[in-house]
Amino acid sequence: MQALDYVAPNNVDEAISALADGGDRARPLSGGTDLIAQLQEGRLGLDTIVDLKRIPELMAISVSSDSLTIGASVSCHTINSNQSVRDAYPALIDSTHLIGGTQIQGRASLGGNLCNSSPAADSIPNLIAHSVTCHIAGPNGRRSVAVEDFCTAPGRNVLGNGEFLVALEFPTPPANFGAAYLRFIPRNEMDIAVVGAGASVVLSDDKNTIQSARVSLGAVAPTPLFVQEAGDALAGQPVSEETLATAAELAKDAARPISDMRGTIPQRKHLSAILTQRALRIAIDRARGTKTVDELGRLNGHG
Amino acid sequence: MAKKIAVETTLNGEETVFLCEPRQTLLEALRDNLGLIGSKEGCGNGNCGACNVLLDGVLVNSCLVLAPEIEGRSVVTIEGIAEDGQLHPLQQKFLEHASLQCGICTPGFIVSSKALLDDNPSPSEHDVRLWLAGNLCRCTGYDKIVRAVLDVAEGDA
Amino acid sequence: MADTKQNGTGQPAANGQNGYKVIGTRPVRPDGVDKVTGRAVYAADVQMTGLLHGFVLRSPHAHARIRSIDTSKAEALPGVRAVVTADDLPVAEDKIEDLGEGAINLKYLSDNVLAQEKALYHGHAVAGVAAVNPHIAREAAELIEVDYEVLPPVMTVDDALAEDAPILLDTLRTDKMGEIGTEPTNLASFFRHQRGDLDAGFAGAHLVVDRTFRTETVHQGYIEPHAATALHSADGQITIWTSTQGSFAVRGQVCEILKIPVSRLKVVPTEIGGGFGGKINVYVEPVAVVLSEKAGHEPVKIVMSRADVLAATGPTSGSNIRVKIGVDADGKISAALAELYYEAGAYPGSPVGAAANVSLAPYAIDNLQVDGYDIIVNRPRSAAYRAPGGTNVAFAVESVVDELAEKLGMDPAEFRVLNGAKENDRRPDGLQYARIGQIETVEAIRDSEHYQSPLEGKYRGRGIASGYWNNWGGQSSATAVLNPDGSVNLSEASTDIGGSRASIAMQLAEAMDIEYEQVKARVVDTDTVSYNDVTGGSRTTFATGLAAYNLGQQLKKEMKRRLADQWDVALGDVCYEDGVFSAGAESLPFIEAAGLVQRDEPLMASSTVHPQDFGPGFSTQCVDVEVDPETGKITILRYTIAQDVGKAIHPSYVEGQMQGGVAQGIGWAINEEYIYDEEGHLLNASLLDYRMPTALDLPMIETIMVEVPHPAHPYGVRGVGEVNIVPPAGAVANAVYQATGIRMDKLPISPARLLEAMWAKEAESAELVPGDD
Amino acid sequence: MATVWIPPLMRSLTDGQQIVEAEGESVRELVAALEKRFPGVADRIIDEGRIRPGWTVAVDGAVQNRGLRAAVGPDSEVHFVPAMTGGNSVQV
Repeated sequence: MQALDYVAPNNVDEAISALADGGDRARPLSGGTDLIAQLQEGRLGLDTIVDLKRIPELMAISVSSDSLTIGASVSCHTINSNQSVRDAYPALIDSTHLIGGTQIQGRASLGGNLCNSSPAADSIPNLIAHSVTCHIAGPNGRRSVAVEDFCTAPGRNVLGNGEFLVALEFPTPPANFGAAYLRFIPRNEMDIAVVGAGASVVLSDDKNTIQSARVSLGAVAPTPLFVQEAGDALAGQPVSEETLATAAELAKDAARPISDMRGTIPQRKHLSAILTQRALRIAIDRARGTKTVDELGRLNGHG
Repeated sequence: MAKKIAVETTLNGEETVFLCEPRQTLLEALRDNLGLIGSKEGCGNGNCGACNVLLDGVLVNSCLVLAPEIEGRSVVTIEGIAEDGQLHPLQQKFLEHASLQCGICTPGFIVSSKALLDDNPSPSEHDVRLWLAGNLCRCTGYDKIVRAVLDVAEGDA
Repeated sequence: MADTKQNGTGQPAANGQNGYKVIGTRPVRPDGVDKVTGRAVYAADVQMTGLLHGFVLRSPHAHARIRSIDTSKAEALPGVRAVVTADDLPVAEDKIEDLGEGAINLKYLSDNVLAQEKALYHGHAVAGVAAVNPHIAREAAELIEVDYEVLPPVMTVDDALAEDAPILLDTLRTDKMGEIGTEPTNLASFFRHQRGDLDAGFAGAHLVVDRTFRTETVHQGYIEPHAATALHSADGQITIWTSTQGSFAVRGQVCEILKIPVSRLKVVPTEIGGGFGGKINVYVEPVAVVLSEKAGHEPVKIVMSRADVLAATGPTSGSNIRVKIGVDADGKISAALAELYYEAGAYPGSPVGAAANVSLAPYAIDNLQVDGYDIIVNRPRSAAYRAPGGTNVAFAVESVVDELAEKLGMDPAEFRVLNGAKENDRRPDGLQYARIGQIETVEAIRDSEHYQSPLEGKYRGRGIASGYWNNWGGQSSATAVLNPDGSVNLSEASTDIGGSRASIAMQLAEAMDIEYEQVKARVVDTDTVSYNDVTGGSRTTFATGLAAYNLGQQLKKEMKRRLADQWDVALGDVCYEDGVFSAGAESLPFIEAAGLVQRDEPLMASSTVHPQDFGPGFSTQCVDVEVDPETGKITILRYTIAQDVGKAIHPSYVEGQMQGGVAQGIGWAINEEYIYDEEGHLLNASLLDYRMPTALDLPMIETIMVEVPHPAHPYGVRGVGEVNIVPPAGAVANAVYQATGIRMDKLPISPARLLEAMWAKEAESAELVPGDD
Repeated sequence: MATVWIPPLMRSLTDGQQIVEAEGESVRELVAALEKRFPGVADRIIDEGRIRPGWTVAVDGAVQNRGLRAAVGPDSEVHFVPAMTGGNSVQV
């Protein structure tokens, strides 16, 4: 690994100035599960690592009546251990339980997963399904971005020079809301998604009609893909396998994957439909309050 | 050569100060700077679990932690699992069940299993397999490892 | 009569069986506590004063001529102490030597350690650096300028044998069992086993199945990367501390590469974190030695990264295999043909010879032909991997056997019983079997609760497969020192990868009728005992165990002689029974006798063995799978292995070998493979994308130890380490067929491949049934 | 007379015979006897005074460590086959 300076600011302002001092050879560090691995491989030309985990705002989970805010550096383990998050956002736990193994979850954060901006990131389709807002700080002050607009290319995102992610805000789910994230991997753990699918629905009070829906895919485009047309097609439709199949086909059409060592174009197109449909089923079951643990387990290979 | 910095930490229950370069991982610092060779490097990028340690009680890959990050924190390694000169029940059961063949992955498995039982004292077989999925073993097929962990869990219950 | 027993709870048993006191029990291994507390010293754990850290620069190209190497910038970097290239190694002869682990061309051996004229695979070592810390060593390596002329890569059997194929090794000529070809080629050797009348056998067959198969390159996947520390002392003495399956194999190779006498080199084996055949060849050891010398006789440690381990060590061959088998109307095999094309990697030496013997070994066949081709390609030089070559060919043969049984309407187990090889039948190379247990392993599976229980559910299937491994004897040396307190220090040189110190000590304890705890077994260096072959070939518990048995006999005999002298009785009057020596009125427990017999003179024994009558191993396995029809993913629901283990010395470690081999075989079957791009770059050199099974990918693996004692070992030991990996891929493929109706002819049966095969089958049936769209 | 199984690739030297009988109390004597009847055989089996590297001789089902010096009985069956060891087999 190349020689580095390490700084651990105690608040957002200190972090802003540390990053400003380091310029484009400084990089923020959260869980480090991507960053340190890349440093080990010698892939990054960096001089300074700015560890954000001493900043209380980035390490906090706070719940208000409108939203849940998770600091960008909060580890998956911390999220998984938070009972109120588990209860209110079961779909979020789908992702935080899937990122790496247990020991990766001890460090990896949603903010890091997002800022690494891999097209295959396991949290991002889920964040899109949850309509998350990204709160960013930087030398020019603070700003917010919808999560579906955050990533711009593989490994690239909207963060400008000296900017970093502070927190992710999840709007409080409306009544009859359900969401789910599924991915397909060859093993049952410790893999990069061949395809990932996040879905959320809001059902009518009788829980037989889909009022609105959001569908998002991972690993089928240069960035995690918000498939708005799939959600739009579901809005106002009755809950039925046919409806879901239509959305699944739209997701498949939207997918524009490449063939690489982890998957082929036909396989990824096909899985886009399969996983969308399966994720929607679970989201609907959750919205209806039906148990889905068994199916979830099987689909995620935890069965 | 890069400048070294001093890090104060609690290592296996002892207040410890050591010097490291900021680019050193916790794994490298443990092994080369502190002489604790029990944490092993199998992959260097978080995919095998042989270097697992507890950081403030949470299971992490020490190859994916920079040494300066542990300033003011507590680290428990395989060397800190046995207490008062007695093998931890997991260590004892790994021996009795022949849960190790070459033994290189064993420290990581024992640290991970301890974290599991701290979190969930009575896991199912599935719970054990899921929790340990980040620890690779190439010798045993995991059968005897899972049995040892379940045996300890049952013993605690 | 076979003694069959099921795996119990894994609880330590109180007593052995069949009249044994120690054999058959499950004691804790001598190195156990160090390994569960983190104290055990593996290769990368070696520390010493003044230690320098090495790094090896590797070729970014699969096939390239090295025009020049400029190391000046690296040498100028502060903290760098030495830089070496192939020019720092003595010129190696283009000559074949038998180094005890197989015949080897010395030039190839040397060139693989540091590339001379050509880099022959992505990851081929081209230079080494020693510096004051590993970070600087790596930075320096990046400053080395290598001028490559990039050549087209040759990646597969088909590439290599194509008419206008680029030639990897200019001097290579095909060796057809001593008949040497005249033209440059990538076909290193060809051989054939043949007996009976193949044409007649096929002509008279009621049914013939003829299929071709492809398997991809896989790695042994030991969790400990290769590492070595070398000290080239100012007095010329050299010591290497390394993780190896054979310290003497390292000594032999390093001495040949560096052209030094064995008296100058001591190899100290550290604890070893897995090998599976991959830690026999040397890689970084000679580089560390020359770096140490050049750095002013300071010790140099080189630890390979995981990426380097995958890119430059180990793998076993990918292969193209054709299998054709004919049967008569009763289901008896009338003729069989196997053609095996194995990719050796960059230098000759694939395991195709062993594969040929595995191929049809479980079956009694009169008319048979097996052809073997050893082919070089721009991949890492292949190394042994647990029953080398066996898994590839058993996948092919067992798939064809399953298809034959199905077409005959026979139960696949009954087919294997009907055709099973037994004593006096011949293996593929023509040698006659002594007492073997193939049919017993099939019967154990057939009669198992697993095989007898129904498997219900859509997309679920059950498959079985058999496998053979030759095993090995090899040479072993050991010494035993009797301590006055009745304990025995056993020194042996078989590095302990899976509890062999325990299983060898147990045989000494049994032979001497003392407690296991009285034997202190340790693995020693090459200066301490005589030559000892590798821990490999499933030989250690058999052959080194035999040496330990001999030590016990010698010590007992000498103790009797000295007691006769002490007691002034005839030697023939001294008895030893139940741990007590006696003669007439005299009687002395072993522990006290140990002191008495050494009053005048200490007592130790040494034993060297080279058994040539080693018993082969067979295994039959049964697996249930479920296939996700929408994703092609295979879930292993249940797995049972029956293996002829001869006699299980330490049953827990025998079960462990069986379970471990199955786990590796399952990985090979469903996910593991080397993935290259068009230019021959290895894309998946990490444990993220080289997908070995995790705990969540496997069920418990049920073991049935079939004990057909090997007649030529005092305790009936057969090697148990390898045959278990032979059947899994075939068994899984056969189960996938039951689940999906698809016979997969490629390994691994990855989700993407199986999904595509299911689509193809759907498309086919859509064509066959018009309108059914 | 011992029975010798001729490797298929050498049968051009033995007029296509798979199995021949030959006299000799050791493998070396046996090869010498074969060489008299089938010139060229010895060259294929022996290299620098020993069994060709990568190959081995088996007598009565057992691979012989002593190679050319191995004893052969009057009813022995002798095979020349690729060697298999703990490592890979044919490393020529």
